[in-house]
Amino acid sequence: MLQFIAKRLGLALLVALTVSIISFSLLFLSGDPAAALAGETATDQDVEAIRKLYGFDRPMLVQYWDWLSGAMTGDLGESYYFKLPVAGLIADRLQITMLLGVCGITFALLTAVPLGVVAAIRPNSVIDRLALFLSVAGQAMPSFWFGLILIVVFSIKLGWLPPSGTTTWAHFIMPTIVLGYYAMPAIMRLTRAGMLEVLSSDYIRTARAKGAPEATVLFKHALRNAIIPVVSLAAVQMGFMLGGSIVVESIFALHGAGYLAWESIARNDLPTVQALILVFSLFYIVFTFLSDVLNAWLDPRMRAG
Amino acid sequence: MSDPLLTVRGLTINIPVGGGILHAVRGIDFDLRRGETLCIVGESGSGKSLTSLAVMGLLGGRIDRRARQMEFDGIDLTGAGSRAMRRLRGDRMSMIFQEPMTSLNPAYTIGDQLTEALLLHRKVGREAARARAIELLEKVGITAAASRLGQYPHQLSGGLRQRVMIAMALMCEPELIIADEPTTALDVTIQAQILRLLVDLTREMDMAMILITHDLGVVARVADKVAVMYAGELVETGSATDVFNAPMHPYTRGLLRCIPQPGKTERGARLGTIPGIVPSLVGGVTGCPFRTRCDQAVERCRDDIPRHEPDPGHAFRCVHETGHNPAEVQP
Amino acid sequence: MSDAQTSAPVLELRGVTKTYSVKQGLFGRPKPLTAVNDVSLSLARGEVLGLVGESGCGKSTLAKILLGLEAPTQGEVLVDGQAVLASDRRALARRIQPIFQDPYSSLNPRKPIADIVSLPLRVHDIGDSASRDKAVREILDIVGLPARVMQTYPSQMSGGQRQRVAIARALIMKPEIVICDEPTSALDVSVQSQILNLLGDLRREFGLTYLFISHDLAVVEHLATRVAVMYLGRIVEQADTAGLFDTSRHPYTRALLNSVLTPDAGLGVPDTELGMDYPNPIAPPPGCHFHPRCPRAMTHCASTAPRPVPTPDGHVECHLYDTENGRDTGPALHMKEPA
Amino acid sequence: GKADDTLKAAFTKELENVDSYFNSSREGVVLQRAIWDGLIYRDPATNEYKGNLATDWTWIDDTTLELKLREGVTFHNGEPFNADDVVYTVNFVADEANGVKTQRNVNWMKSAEKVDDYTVRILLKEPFPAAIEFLSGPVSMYPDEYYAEAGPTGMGLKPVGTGPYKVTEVVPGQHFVLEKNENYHDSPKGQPEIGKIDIRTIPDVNTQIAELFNGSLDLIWQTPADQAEKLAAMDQFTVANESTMRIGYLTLDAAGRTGADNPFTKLKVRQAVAHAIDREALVSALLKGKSQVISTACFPSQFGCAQDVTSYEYDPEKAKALLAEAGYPDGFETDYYAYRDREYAEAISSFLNAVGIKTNFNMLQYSALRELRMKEGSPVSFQTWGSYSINDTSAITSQFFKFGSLDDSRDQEIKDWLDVADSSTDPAEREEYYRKALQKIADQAYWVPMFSYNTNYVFTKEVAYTPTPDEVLRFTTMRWN
Amino acid sequence: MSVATPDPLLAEIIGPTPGQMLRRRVFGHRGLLIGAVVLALLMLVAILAPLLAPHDPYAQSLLERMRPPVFLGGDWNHPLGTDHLGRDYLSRLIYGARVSLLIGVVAAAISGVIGTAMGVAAGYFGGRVDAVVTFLINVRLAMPVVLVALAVVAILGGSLQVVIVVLGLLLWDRFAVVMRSSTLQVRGREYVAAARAVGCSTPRILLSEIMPNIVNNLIVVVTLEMAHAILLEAALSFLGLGVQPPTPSWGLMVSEGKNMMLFEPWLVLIPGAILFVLVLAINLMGDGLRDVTAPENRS
Ligand SMILES: Nc1ncnc2c1ncn2[C@@H]1O[C@H](COP(=O)(O)OP(=O)(O)OP(=O)(O)O)[C@@H](O)[C@H]1O
Ligand SMILES: Nc1ncnc2c1ncn2[C@@H]1O[C@H](COP(=O)(O)OP(=O)(O)OP(=O)(O)O)[C@@H](O)[C@H]1O
Ligand SMILES: [Mg+2]
Ligand SMILES: [Mg+2]
Repeated sequence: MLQFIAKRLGLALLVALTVSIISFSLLFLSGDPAAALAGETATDQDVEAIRKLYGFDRPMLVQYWDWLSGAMTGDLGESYYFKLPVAGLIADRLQITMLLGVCGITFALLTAVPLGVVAAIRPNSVIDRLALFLSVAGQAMPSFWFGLILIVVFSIKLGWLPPSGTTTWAHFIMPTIVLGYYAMPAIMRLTRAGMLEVLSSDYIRTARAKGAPEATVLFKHALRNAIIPVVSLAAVQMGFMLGGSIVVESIFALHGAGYLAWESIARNDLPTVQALILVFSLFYIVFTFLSDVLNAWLDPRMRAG
Repeated sequence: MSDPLLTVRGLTINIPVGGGILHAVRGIDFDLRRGETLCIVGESGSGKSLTSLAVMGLLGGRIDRRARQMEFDGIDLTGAGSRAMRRLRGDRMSMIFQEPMTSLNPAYTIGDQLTEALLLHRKVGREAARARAIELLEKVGITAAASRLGQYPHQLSGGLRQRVMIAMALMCEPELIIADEPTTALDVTIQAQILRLLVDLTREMDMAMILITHDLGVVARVADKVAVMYAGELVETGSATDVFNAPMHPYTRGLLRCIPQPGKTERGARLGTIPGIVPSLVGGVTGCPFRTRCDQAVERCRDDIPRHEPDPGHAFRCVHETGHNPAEVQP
Repeated sequence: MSDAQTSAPVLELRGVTKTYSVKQGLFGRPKPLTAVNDVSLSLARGEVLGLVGESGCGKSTLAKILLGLEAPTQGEVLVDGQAVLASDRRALARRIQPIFQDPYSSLNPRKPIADIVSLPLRVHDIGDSASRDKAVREILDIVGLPARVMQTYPSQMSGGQRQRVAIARALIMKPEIVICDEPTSALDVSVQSQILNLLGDLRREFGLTYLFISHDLAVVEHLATRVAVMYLGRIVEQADTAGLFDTSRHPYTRALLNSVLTPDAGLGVPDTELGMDYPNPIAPPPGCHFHPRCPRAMTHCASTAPRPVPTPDGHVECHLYDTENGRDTGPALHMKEPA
Repeated sequence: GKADDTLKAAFTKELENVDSYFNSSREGVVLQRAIWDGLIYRDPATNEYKGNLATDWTWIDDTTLELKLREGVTFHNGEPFNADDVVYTVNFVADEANGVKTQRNVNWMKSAEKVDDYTVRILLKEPFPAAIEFLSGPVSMYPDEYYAEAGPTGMGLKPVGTGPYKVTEVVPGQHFVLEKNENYHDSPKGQPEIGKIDIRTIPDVNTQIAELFNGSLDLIWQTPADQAEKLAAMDQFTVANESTMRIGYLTLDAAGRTGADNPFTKLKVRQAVAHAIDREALVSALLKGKSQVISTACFPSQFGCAQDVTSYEYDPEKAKALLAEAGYPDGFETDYYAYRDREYAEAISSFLNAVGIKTNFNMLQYSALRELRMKEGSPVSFQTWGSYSINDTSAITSQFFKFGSLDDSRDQEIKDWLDVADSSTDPAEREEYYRKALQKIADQAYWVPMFSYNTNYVFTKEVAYTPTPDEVLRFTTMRWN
Repeated sequence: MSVATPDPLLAEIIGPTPGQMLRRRVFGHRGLLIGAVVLALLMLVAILAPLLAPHDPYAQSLLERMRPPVFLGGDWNHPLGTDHLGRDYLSRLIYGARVSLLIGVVAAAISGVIGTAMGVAAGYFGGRVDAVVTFLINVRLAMPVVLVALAVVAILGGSLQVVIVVLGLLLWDRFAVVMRSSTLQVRGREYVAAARAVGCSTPRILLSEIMPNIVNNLIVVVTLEMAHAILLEAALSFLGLGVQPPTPSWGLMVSEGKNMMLFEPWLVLIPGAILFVLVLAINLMGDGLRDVTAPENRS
């Protein structure tokens, strides 16, 4: 198990490194960072001075190395725009994004898993059809559109929920639903498929042959096995959700990391965008790493292997 | 002789499938007494597993099972609710499945799974259940039984798992044990060991056993009574000696000619064959299902087929009283 | 001496070893697994060599090496005295063809039977489409299938019919050697006998040479002229069929023979006298691989690997028959319980 | 709302740093005017200069300005205001190494000297006619001790000034809370009335409106014309509109920087472009409010912005004819760039398409477009310029026609005229030379000036406010109804 | 010449051909049929856009801005009214189908080619190739798609081509994953071994033995990724960094309509709803195809 963790960690680091290279080089292809930094009202001299000041005239490899070694020690550079350390900036904004992500995935799991289980127990029942409908609709629903409709209905027409901001829990309800609904269909389908497969497996027949009550069969024998892949998927979805929170944050004016990313792209705030891509990737990497470890722990076959 | 432990009369199983109704099992009868071993033999798809699952009450909800009579020790199984069936299963009758690799839950230890049935059906503590599990593991020939309890199924080889399955089936000292092809997935050497174990244990514990297999060799060595199944029907039943030494139904005879028998069949010579393929059981099925492949078939085979009982306990269903078409010259 | 050994071998294996490296778990360190261990065999024209052994002992791996689907780690395969690796694989394909175990997986479900059967001809650019069509009809007729199956798909056929198609495909290029890897183990007995008969007939008709892999000794006895018994990658005994079944030497061969259940009512289930645990092929027991299960194991069996000892009609690898090396040098070990 | 004496307002853009020397956005100016004071103040209504932190100022010579400071003023943190603060602030911002974001605002100053505790001299690098304008605009006074310690970052997070409002909370870029400065000095800005200003950044206009409906905002601004119109039609809100100094224009590659054969090097083509666009329609249908059609390359109120130059009426037929004369009877295809106001840019492009100039429309980030224009130029692009709210033609025309990297015409004569106008201290001479330059720009159609922008201010009926034309929210002049 | 015993019963064919079975299942699958019909209709609309659209979707008329749709009192000249530049809304919707479908099809094609090549190579060759591909998949999955796509589009400028290529280059992961596992599965089948034993070359095996057996999975992924690409384009356009105006993209139309959403909700409702319907149809079809082809994989 330790060896598994070590190897898995090595792979995670390698992935992270590759992503860092890609994000760094990708954004360096963008327009003149000095001009971006100088802003709309700057003169040519301003731009030139800034180019020197920030070292944009050095070779790219040197800049990458600087950036990477900084990143290792938690120094992600200084935002061109805010003139503040990116790390602090992101840490601030991440709280909201993380909160949103946690709420979203919780919402998704709380709706998807029970629905999936019931749908698998009663295939073709009303609930199964409802679950299928919800998941098909969820996959097709453009989340920006869904969010806008929620605002119109619940904030404007009914006046129940605040349309933007983060001050109270009520502010998080609509964003959570929009974000969670994005992850729900996949989790629901996997739960349903996993349960269906497990329920038709030989060891479920064995459990029934022992005279185990249906609840024991379902929850002790079946769900335990069906849930293992769901854990991985939830981790993956959580990673995607954080990266995909841009849309939701921009609709509900949540000043989270996703919104910061969007604005930073528009402002050509390179250090922030680079750092955000890296941070979002790291989240994905960490989540999948944890889920793999959790999986290995949940699944005795992997625990021994 | 005592009353039969299990009586089955007119068991019929219908499964709705895409193209209609699959008449998978059609009106089969058999009895089983305590301590007796019944072997159901037949080709793949002939309905053996369905029959056993029907007895256990483990057919899925979609599948329609009916019987004129199906009693276990006086308990009417056709009318029993799911709760009553649950109380029987794992306690008074238990089952061993074909695939030892997949029949154990990968997520729980051997110990958990062994003790489950006992904890469910008997008022015993965990410790007592563990002790019983260890005792049974030793009985099925597993050494270091205590340490095995903490292991997971994937850590055991196929042979060992099948032994665990057997131990699991025996936890509550059932009166009836149903083994559905318990050795098909195993190597020949392991097969012999497992079969020996099963035979010894049933004898020792005075259990009745239904053993399902497609291997005539196994049947001959293990069975007290044999039931030959073809396309959902029992075409011939009788004691092992009767069926193997004096097979009456053309299908039974054909099967026996098909297998090479060291010492009996001439090496390299042509084996007997049964031509053709099994008929589809979807839709209306009448007459003898074997008639399309039978070398004794006559026009009457399309009608109802009578049952003959040349010896007490030895019965077969064929239009010909002897199993041979009298019109054909017999060798 | 059987006449098989008098004629020159069409196919020969010399010291063939195949080692896989297998990973355990997702990230375990790869470990070597010797699936086939220093095997030497030869097939004479027209003979049927039966290869028996437990699951996982390396039978299929050996077959794959013969077919050129796997390269041996060591040793060489000779066809007509020529090393195979040097020669063209396509040339090899014309002479050696396989029949696999699972008729449900050995036919491409997306292709009609005519395409499947004519594939070898098309790959080797033999004939034009008309002549190929004719060849397919002929070979289908030979294996007992009517021409009208040509346009059907495998999913429309029964197991027996499919296996006939597989045989037709193997034979359409008139190979000399057919490797049958458990060709009947997925079939019902009534179909099995049809296929066995067909294989026998074809052999007689076309003078084919078979390597016949099976774990069913009764079938092997019926069909094979010579038998090789495999255990954990090694051929532990090799003999003419008659000899083997009358006087088997290796304790493992005996156990195998003992486990054959013939349909004789009343005989009961025999005692194989074998320990039951199949050893882990990644960490095979030292010395004689079989010793932990052997009812006649001696102390040095656990330390010294036995050498092949020639017998009148083959060889055996067992200390019991090695007159020079360690016979009766120690007391018999007790039969081992599974670990 | 009025009930809790808190005005809730929204910013559209995330403000990078509250420190006014380190941001360059409107929002920054709004906060600057609330938190800090300049030495001088220009009355937005009369354009008259009044003393603020300085009570009096005199030119010692062309490059030396002496100012008398107001006494008894304290910063929000209790630090008293005196000459040291002015000297420190001026010397800090004038030093290029300190990286003040908009160098133009400060780089005309060389340094400052203390004469006594309440008298300072500001030394200029060279004569600079707009000095007083700048001192009453972007140059505000910081507390020397605090600023020395906190620096721009600290100032951005915890701003300290002398202004009518003090800052009680800053969440960078997102949220600012201001409170009335109870002992605000007797400034021409007037005394603040509203107790608390709560500003949130809400990027999306739509969300702002939703919040306005919801009662969680009292005031929004920079609201697009269409929404403002709809909101005006509802009776809960007041919609005020004021012009701004920003103008929109097309710049054409007359110098042939994108290629000597570029059609825009031909005068007739440029004139055709000018005739092709219905600027009246743009103003009346899209910009609305107090926007006006303009024909000169500057904002009309700016000093020197002559209005009587050649103007081109909307006449697509004439445009086509001109194109044909220039050798493009079937029109031509060209790249067309813009960086903001997508819908205006789109509307313009469709006018061009209508006369046969097929445009490949590219919307780029400001920096990307700027880089493109600096490096290789662009055939035609839609640009806007706000002149830093400086009421002088030098803030716009001289920026773009003196061979800078964004000069697409490169006309030596114009440059010479502008040089004279920019450095002269004689207003009449300046006016004359600006007129010459502007006349030639119009004749040559180097630019196609189109319209001035306007800003909408939307607030609830509880709020009373009259916006000013310089596009700055003045909290000090807001009252509860 | 027949070596085998004549056995007339062997001629009996048990089942219908795979084609017949497929047809039967397709016509028995309601979701698939609905999806296919709706998709076909939308495709038709896209193809016939010039005939169907009442106006030029790019033609502006500043005098006719923001006309209401007929159901809100507008006239039939502009059945769905006009947008903020006075362009006919219905015509833009109709042309929007072209943009969405084009993006879906081309992006899925690009990513399909990349992902399939990688997945099949990884599955078939295993070993180091597999390790590299798996690693690349991991890297790709770790990159936040929306963020990276936004950044790249922002850098390169958002034109239809750029958006398509960026999406195509970003969405290959599912293709690679699915194709890898299906290839792995098929590679182990005995008919592949048989083809190799016959002497088939590797390309031939890949093309004629492996591809036909994984192509149904491929089609399912194609539909999923088409839907994915269409939604992503809409999201990018919504965020202002996707397809650029005046191209009529539905995402862009939602984005443009958003500002007036509180006053004229139909500006947002209509393009969003039609986007939803398109993606729903594609997904229904994909799900249906999976249902319909899955049983065949098993046998
Ligand atoms: N749940 C089910 N749905 C549809 N058909 C079924 C189902 N279960 C069994 N069948 C069909 O019923 C027939 C009998 O099945 P059964 O499993 O009893 O055969 P068997 O004799 O046990 O065969 P085997 O030796 O292969 O296990 C087969 O044709 C099978 O395909
Ligand atoms: N590609 C491979 N990679 C790693 N190990 C393999 C591979 N192929 C086979 N093996 C291992 O080699 C050993 C021999 O396998 P092989 O398939 O030859 O056995 P077999 O005798 O044919 O068994 P069976 O009777 O089950 O077909 C087994 O332990 C198997 O796990
Ligand atoms: Mg069965
Ligand atoms: Mg094998």
